[in-house]
Amino acid sequence: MKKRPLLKKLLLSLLIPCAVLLVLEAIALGKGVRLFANADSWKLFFRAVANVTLTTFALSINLDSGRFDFSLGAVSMLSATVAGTLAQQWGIGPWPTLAIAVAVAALLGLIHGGVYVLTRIPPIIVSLGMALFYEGCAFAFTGGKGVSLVTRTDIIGFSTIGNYILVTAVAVALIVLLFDFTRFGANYRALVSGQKIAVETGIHEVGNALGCYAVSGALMGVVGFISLANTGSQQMALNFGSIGIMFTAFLPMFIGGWIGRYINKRVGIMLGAVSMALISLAFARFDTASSVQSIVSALLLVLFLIYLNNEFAILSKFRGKKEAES
Amino acid sequence: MKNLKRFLSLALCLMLALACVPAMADGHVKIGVLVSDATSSEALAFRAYYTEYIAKAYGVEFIYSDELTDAAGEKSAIDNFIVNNCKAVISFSSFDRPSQIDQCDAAGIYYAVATGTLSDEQYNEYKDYETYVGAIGPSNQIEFQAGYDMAAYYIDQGMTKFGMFGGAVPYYNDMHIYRAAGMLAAMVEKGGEGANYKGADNAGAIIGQIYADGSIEPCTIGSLELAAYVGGYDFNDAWFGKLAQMVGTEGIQAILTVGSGVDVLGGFISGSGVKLATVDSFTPAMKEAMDNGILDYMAGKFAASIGPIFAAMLNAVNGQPIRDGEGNALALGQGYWVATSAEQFAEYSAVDSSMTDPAYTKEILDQYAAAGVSYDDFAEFVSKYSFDEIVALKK
Amino acid sequence: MGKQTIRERIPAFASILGLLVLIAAYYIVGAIRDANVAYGLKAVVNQSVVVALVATGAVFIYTLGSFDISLGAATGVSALLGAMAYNATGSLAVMFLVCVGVAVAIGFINSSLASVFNLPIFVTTVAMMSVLSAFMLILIGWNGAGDTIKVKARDVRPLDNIPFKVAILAAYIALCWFVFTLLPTGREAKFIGGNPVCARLSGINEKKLAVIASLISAVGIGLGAFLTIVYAPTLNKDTASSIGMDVIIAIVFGGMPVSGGPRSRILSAVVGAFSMGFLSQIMSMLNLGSGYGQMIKAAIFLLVVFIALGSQRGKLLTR
Amino acid sequence: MRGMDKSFGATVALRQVDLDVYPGEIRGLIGENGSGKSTLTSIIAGIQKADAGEIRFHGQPWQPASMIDALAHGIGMIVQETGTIPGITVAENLFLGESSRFRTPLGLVSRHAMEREARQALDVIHADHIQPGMPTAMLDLQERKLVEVAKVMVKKPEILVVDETTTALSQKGRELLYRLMNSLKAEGKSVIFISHDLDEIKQVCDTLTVLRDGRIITHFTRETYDDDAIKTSMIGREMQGDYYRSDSEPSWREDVLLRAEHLTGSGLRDISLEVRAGEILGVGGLSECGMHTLGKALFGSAQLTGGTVETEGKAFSDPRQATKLGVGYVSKERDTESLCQQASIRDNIAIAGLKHIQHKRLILKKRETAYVQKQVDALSIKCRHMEQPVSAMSGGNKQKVVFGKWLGAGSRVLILDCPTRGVDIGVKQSMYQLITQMKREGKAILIISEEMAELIGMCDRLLVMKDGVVQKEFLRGQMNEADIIRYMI
Repeated sequence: MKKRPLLKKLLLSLLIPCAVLLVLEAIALGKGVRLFANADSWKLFFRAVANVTLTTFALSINLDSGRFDFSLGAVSMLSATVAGTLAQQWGIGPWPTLAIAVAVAALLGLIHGGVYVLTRIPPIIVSLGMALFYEGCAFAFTGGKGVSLVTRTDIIGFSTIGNYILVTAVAVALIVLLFDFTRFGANYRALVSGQKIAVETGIHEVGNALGCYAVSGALMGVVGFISLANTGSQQMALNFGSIGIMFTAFLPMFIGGWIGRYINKRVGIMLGAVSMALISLAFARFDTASSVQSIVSALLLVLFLIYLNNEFAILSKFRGKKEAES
Repeated sequence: MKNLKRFLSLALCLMLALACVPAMADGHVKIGVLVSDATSSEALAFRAYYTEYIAKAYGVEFIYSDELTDAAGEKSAIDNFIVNNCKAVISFSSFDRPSQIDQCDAAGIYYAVATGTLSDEQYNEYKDYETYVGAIGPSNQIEFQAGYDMAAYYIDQGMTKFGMFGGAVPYYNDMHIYRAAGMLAAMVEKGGEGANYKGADNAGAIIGQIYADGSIEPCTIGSLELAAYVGGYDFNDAWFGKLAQMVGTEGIQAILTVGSGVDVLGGFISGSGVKLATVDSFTPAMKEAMDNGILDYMAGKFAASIGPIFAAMLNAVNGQPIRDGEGNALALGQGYWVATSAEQFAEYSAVDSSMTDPAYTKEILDQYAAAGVSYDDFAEFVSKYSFDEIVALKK
Repeated sequence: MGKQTIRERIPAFASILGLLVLIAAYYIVGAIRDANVAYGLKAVVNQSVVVALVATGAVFIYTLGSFDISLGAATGVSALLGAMAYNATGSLAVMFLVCVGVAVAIGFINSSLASVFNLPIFVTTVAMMSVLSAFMLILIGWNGAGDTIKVKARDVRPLDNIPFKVAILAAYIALCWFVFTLLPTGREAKFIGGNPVCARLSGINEKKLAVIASLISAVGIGLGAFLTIVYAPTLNKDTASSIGMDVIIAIVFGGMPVSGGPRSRILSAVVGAFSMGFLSQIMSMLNLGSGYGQMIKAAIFLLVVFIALGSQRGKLLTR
Repeated sequence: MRGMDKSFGATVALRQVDLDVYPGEIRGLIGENGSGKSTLTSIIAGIQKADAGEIRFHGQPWQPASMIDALAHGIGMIVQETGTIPGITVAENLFLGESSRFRTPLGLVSRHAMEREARQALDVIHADHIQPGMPTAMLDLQERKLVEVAKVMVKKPEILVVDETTTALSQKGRELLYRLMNSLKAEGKSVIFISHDLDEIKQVCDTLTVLRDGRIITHFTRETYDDDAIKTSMIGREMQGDYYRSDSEPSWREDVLLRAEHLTGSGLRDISLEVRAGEILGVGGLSECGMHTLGKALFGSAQLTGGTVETEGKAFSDPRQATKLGVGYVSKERDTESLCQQASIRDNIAIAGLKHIQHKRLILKKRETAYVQKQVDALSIKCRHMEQPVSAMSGGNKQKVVFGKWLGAGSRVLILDCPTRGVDIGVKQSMYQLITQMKREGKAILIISEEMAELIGMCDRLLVMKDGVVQKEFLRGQMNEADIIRYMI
């Protein structure tokens, strides 16, 4: 890593979100639509930032350790289901409900981690099994009805820009603290790139893995609650209907990895999420059909990956040209 | 030989699990149920009526399919019913009805459609199949009418600016397209002189236009305005954003939905003052939404509306099928209960949610699940589906 | 030089034993529930054959240590275009060729994207999956006949019989087995899955193999698409959508490591697909609710994998 | 240490081992691969646990829970493989597993305090140029090894275990390590030193313990050191024949089999060379001089900006073409680059020679078995059957499998990067004989090695590299260690 001046680092990290914003604003101008037209647009933007940031954290925590997790969506669904049902029965407000969702989701993550640690089945397969299992649980728990809290104005009232910012900020802060400034985090980072050495040195891998699953689960609990509070309802899904949410996290994860070269990787993920949120907002503002959305998102993912995996070649060509010119 | 031991233990586990399976080989009638929706409140209400009321009352067993997503799934599910020695299949799934009928006919088991109807062409082909019991449910015309009524209800109140949620319209779903077309047709009809939707000014043209576009475009229809439209079930940030935007549209008065209105829009409607109308069922969640003013208008199929088709099926299984004078199978329409006030809703849902005294009880059904019931008697029975008629019937 | 002991060979048969246990359970549940078990066997073949075809081809991709989640969507697109081609020409041969051709084209795009630009195959296929699913909807729109694309059932009915399907499956498995065992391709693929660096330094052309693997797997997808039409000639936007996940589960059920490498086997896919077929028959006979049914299915899945993978408990957690 | 037993599955690694280490002693441990040296020391250092037996340390029973635990109580080990983690900083590696020491009152880990202490630790071993805040991945292998040394030394261990660490170190690094070991000795502390290099071990150690097949065979003291006796006790029989080549004149045939011109990039600067049939060309230098990259470059697998490689007039630029043209490459990283660990001996040997096995394009099991069997026999690879996965084999046997892969494929040019790294003496000798044999058969052989004796003993010609440039060429008979080292540094 070359030492770069702080300002340059900052500019490079903001490059992607700013570029996305500029391009989208240009398109908006062309279409005669304003990207941030009203409070609803801002709300959509910050909700998307919160959702995507947390989901990407949840995915990357385990993926960085080579543990693929298909169960994220199922965890979010089941925790929101349990928390929502209890909120309905006990009449509790949004914050206690959020706390329950997080606690339940952390527990679900822990169980997932426990099954993995006990059976030693490859994590990707465990996660498939757990995704099915949790979908089944949520269905059985509500008899398939899901949760409807549309009349609970207090819980729906949680969906404000302020709360979204608060939740995102707290989550980013906690995650940065946990993974960069604690013993758990130090051990985690050691395990990520040097599993064998770390274990031989005496780092407790099983404990760390369980911790990761619990944290990842807890994040999905927040995501589940945000979506519950947003629509006031939680729909059920069966037969892997819940795994789609994972795919939204790939692009921000790669963008986060790229930005992470210049600043803290976890902040990078958040900036990646900001870029994605802008795109989501644009889709909504431009009233883009969902098949077009899928294709555009997929193309962006592929294009970014092409750049990432051929950066050396692309940059050296670019530089070579420059040198030739000068 | 650790692996072998593990296998033995797995085998043992399976055996133990099987020991828990109640031996249900007492020769009762098994009926397979095809469902393409296992989670909507309507589907769950139907399922509860069959498995918790009818199954106990008549000593039959219902075997439900998984949530089907395509014709191949339907075929596999019917195969599974045949394996289970089901005597009959009741279908809530419509990816490929002709093939379902053919498959059941080949296996010699009875088949009935519980929601929707066959097209005329299909009916003509299958009406004289011995195993085809028939269809009872809202036809496309009734779906169209449900949409029409919903829109007309608000236009007649003087409202002019609407939003619309099209559900499965982008997936070319007939039921949702007809409902949406009904709404547009009401706007065209009541929008004053020369009102049209993208040039279409009659039912057929509107339906054709929606099929051609796979979508609906916001536009002015005469003096009325369709200010916003959202379709699909993407459940992603952009989609939720579009829904929120629609509710936030300046001056919008009512949002007409072809279904799932409360589930997808309830959170945004809350406190906005916009009226929400939907097609759903009489569940506690909907009742609460109605009580709290989130839901303003609901057309719903009552859970027991699938009682008559069961009665007809039972007759067929017992060797006394209901056929018309020419020996043709049933083809009967059945519409919705519409609630526009909390009181009305409370009344409906009290009857509808009861598992001891549902709209169609065993006593009522028994009158028609019997030998010698004529096609006309049965048709008259089914046609009296409105709430008041059923309450009268119960007395 | 000695021979392998029986103990050393057991892992290779664990999944077959798993299949046998499931078959036994099937007969027992069938007896208790008074089911038509003979018909059930036919149903298992009918329901498993498409997954078995696609999964057998996918073994090549998995052997390389990569992962394709767009298989279901690729099958769906192939089937839709195949059906449209039939409706345009009325020829089953054209339908067959279009199914296979479209699948091969998709496989070619997938693999060349991945190999020309050095992309990780998994993420490429994630992107491909969304594109293909969106494309299916667009095709249905183009076709303009409501929410389905239909081939007349009576036109394909002559082909809708077990001997024909089993013959196609057997022929394809034989082809895959041939390529996998008797040609260098299989050895090289296993080697890449085991250690890509070493494979490259042993003169193996990874990119060529990635393309070959995609193409062979594409043939399986094409055949799967063809049989999908034959089995249920009414296609919609979700046709074959579950196949992507079913294939992963089948391959794992069949005792193959998801990470590929030297322990990959062609027959894993068939064994796994049929295991799933029997399991789903058992579940349907037990007639549990959707929620509980799925929970038990998940538990059995994990249990079977746990047993089939044997006791490879290292000091480190598996990745 | 009394009655130590340890087995891995069916393999018995240690049987009834008794060993005493005294204060102020540098104890050498020597033995063939798989003799149990690493197992023994890893038990002492807390990496694994013994099945039976007892260790006493200062008279107390010694049962460390982990490496950190052992280190905290006075026994530290520098492991054979890389012992640092690339993805974290130097400071984090130094205090791996002990970050809680730097906890602030808020429960967070203070990076500042950690880096400050890391600085001190690095200063102790005079590694001034390494910054504690740097990501470890930015360091080269030698610097990483030094970080490990610092990690252990900062704890001031009573017993230091050094497991074949010196192979990764340059001369300068080695001297630094020797200095540290001697200062420990002077303080009355002990060192257990493992190495394959007999010369090194003789120079460094006061006493020497020989292990074979998990048993202690004998002990030597400095006074009784005798090469032949040590070698004999290690391999359990008399060494027969020559260790290196017997002739002392350079020789080769006329035809050039490998020619490289102006190779540039990835640290190489305009290197040209040719290897003739029947020639053994050596390339020596410090580990970072670019010679390992050169090996890869000659096989077409390095990222170059310029230059060409050709064999018998046919140019190639990637390993695939190279293999096709009969060039073979044995990597320095045997386990990660030369073998597929989970695959069987059969698969590993057959993979490069599939086209020789093919009969009418088909690979028939019978022909494959014969092909593999031929190599197994020719190289006397020790195994129960050829389906055995190579991961369970010893280093020397694994290397034979790699050789078998290329010999079977009929390679005429062999690029051998550290071919005897981590290989024990018995196997080493047979490999040298094999290489000599290949020379006689007219193959062109390029040996890249960090072991001077091996290069001098085997090569017809020797190129000495430094900073990516060939500094000097020596011919067989003119090579002497002092001269060579002068050009290396």
